[in-house]
Amino acid sequence: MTSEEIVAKCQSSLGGDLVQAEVNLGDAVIYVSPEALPKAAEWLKNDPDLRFDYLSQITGVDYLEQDREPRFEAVYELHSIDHGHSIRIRVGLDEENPTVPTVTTLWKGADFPERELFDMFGFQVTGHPNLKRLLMPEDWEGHPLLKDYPLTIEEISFSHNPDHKSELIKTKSNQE
Amino acid sequence: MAEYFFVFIFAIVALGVIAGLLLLSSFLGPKNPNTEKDLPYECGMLPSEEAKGRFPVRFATIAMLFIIFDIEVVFMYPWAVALDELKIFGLIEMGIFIAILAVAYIYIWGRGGLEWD
Amino acid sequence: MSVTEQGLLERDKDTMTLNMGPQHPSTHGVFRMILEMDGEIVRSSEPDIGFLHTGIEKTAEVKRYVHCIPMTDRLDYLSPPQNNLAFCLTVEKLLGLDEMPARADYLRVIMCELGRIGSHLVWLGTHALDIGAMTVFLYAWRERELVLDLNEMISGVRMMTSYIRIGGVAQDATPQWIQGVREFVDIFPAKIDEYESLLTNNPIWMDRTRGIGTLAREDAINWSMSGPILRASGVKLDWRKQRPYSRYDDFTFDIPTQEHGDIYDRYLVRIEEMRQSREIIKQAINQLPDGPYKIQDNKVSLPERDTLHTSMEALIHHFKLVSDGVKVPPGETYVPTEGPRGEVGFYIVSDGSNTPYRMKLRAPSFMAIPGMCHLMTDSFIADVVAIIGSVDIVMGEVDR
Amino acid sequence: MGLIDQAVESIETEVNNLKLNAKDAFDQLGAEFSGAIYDSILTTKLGKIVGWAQKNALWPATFGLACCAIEMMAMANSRWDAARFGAEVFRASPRQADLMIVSGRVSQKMAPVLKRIYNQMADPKWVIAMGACSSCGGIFNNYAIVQGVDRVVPVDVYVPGCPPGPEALIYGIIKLQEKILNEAGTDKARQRVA
Repeated sequence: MTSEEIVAKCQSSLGGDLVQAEVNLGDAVIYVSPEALPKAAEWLKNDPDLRFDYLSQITGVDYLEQDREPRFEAVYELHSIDHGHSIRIRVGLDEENPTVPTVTTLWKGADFPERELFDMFGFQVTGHPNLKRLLMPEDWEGHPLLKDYPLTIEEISFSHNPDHKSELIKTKSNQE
Repeated sequence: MAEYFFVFIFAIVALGVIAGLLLLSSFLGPKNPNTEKDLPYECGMLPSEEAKGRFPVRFATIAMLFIIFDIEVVFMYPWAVALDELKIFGLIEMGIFIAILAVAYIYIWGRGGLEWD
Repeated sequence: MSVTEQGLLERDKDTMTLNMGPQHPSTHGVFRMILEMDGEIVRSSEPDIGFLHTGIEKTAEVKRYVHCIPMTDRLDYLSPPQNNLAFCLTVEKLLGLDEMPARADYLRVIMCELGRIGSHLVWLGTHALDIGAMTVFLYAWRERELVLDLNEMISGVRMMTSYIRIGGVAQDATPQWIQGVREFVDIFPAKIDEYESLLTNNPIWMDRTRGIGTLAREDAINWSMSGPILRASGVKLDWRKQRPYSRYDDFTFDIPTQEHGDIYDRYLVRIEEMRQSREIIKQAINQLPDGPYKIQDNKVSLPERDTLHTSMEALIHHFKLVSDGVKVPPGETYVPTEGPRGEVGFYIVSDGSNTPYRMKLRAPSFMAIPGMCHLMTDSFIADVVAIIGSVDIVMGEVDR
Repeated sequence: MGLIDQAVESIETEVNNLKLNAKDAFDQLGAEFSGAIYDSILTTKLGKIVGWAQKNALWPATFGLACCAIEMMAMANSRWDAARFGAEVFRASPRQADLMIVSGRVSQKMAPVLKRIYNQMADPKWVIAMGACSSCGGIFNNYAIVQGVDRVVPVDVYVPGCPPGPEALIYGIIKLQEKILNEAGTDKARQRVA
């Protein structure tokens, strides 16, 4: 089925929970609220002529600098092996406590990406079998991929141009 | 008695070399133990439990089977060296020896001693 | 609590916790697994990753688009051209350029297929070495050196070529390189037959790989496996055929699949894939069209060096591109491509400036690890090593 | 009043220097008598022989982290052949290795593991920081990467490159061999083993 047909079918049968649906650069994209995600995902997987049985990836995005209303967003990319078409679900999460229900019951491959959402963005994934840090050490504070988390660049300590060197020596001396 | 003299010398020299190597290296070598170096090596992580633990019995049976067939091979060495004097008698003798052990081997195989679980 | 107290507490549990840790010869990188062992059988294995986390996705948010390309080289460091292509295709889709000059597409296909062969040779060498076949390790690296020489001849670097840029490729192909590729294409099938003669009908190899780590078709789909692992379980999904990109539909090649999905089938699929990649390179190098090797729109790709001395706007374009970089219209998209390990794709969100707002790599090895650990339950410890080798994980793209 | 403060201050610095010198002298003394027999017997000539033997059998510990590990494997293979320099046997366990080639980027989670592996290696041991990432953080200057492995372990030879070619790594090993031979028999070798 082409992207337009997928979007039309989703609007017709998921109308209530769908916040918005569009075809963006040729891909079918639907926006769903977090509460409606399990139902929508269940329907997308089991509907006979959609059959999205392959979870391609889950991504987290922090829209702090673009000051969109729901600051966070979890993006699910699904693909159907038999029909060969794909869909992207974008779930907007608000800023206070971003929580999203788990989809590991539908696709067992969602275990690691959801743990990475928790580790890198701090999203609470309700119902996840063992939700703890994946990439960062256990005792790490903060979630690195948030926009307000500093990149912690380290100042270079050697420099060949003279004026920069004097300033470096000044900062180094008052550091000790 | 004279011919055993050289075997005796050979044993002394062998033991001497082994003892020498062990003693010299432990005596001359630098030693500076520190707590981290004495920890058992677990691919770079802190060991999670004592090394002893309880081992399943399968390991013991496999070890016994190995020893039986290893000894069998050890007996073949002197036989193989002296085969030209022993001629046909040696061949029959070793044939019987192997046959006996083959019966044991087939029994063990049948009873599933070689499978792991 | 100290080690001894822990030991005493856990005395009554009959399993032994073995730590197959980050520094281990056969975990193919810094990958750690905590195995609950009952004698020789692994009851459960819990993976622990992140020992090579480089924060590339965070660093990419402050780099310009063209600066992200060397970053993508170091994600899946066994086939860097494939990552460059995935990144550039996504950016070009955002820019709205869907037609590359034919020569650029053909050069991209040749570099990606050479990268695939190089990556499969590393897999073959280390996988066979883990199971005990030492000679295959030396044979496979002998051919990999030929691939690295071709990389060095065209891009100046052995591994991290950064050869594929936004809007085309970095430099044009020289006649010596084309001759080198032709020679490689002629001698390679005989080499694959050499590997096959060493392994395919080798009884030890068959005992160690047949019927071990089998993954059924539904499990492979449910655990989000991709690439050779999926095709070995009977799913015919290859993004070069599913959604042809970079003129892959000009070439005739077929997708090897197997039925049982055990380690032996993954080995057969990858060996056949090397033959198909060599087939693609042969067709691509023979029909290599001449013409521009990158798009002529100077808003995206640098103008020719010699035009800088004559035309003024070429100089202006060159200066703007070098100092400011290409500006990508706002939007978000994802383009799946077929890497040696599976579906590789970048999900890029752009806010109209010249730096990506968010860049995420869809890494096939990252998605395969939970499935791999599921495969290991109730298998021997020796098979754990074979299963890791057959899934062919690369820690650079797992930990990003 | 200023004079008295100056005097007090100068006396303080004086005492401070004395303490520092005493500490250095004491350290020197400690190094002098460490490993007892090992030092008194080894004259410079015999030290040279020990150095010659050590340098021609540098067994690297497989510490492959990232992309440089692939080039390290290429170095051990038939075309670049590190066996010509005695560095071909890659020991998996640090107990049997005396050279650690840190090949790849060291992340914050990996640093304690690297330190533990280094401590578990038997003396005398050397470290080669292979590639830009292990020498100085390379192109990754962010929260996740240790900016240079010399913050975790003392490094003997830095090999530049990203990844350095196998011939660059072999040149690094040759440089390390020269360093071992120059240090052999001197008190530096003694301190390395102390």
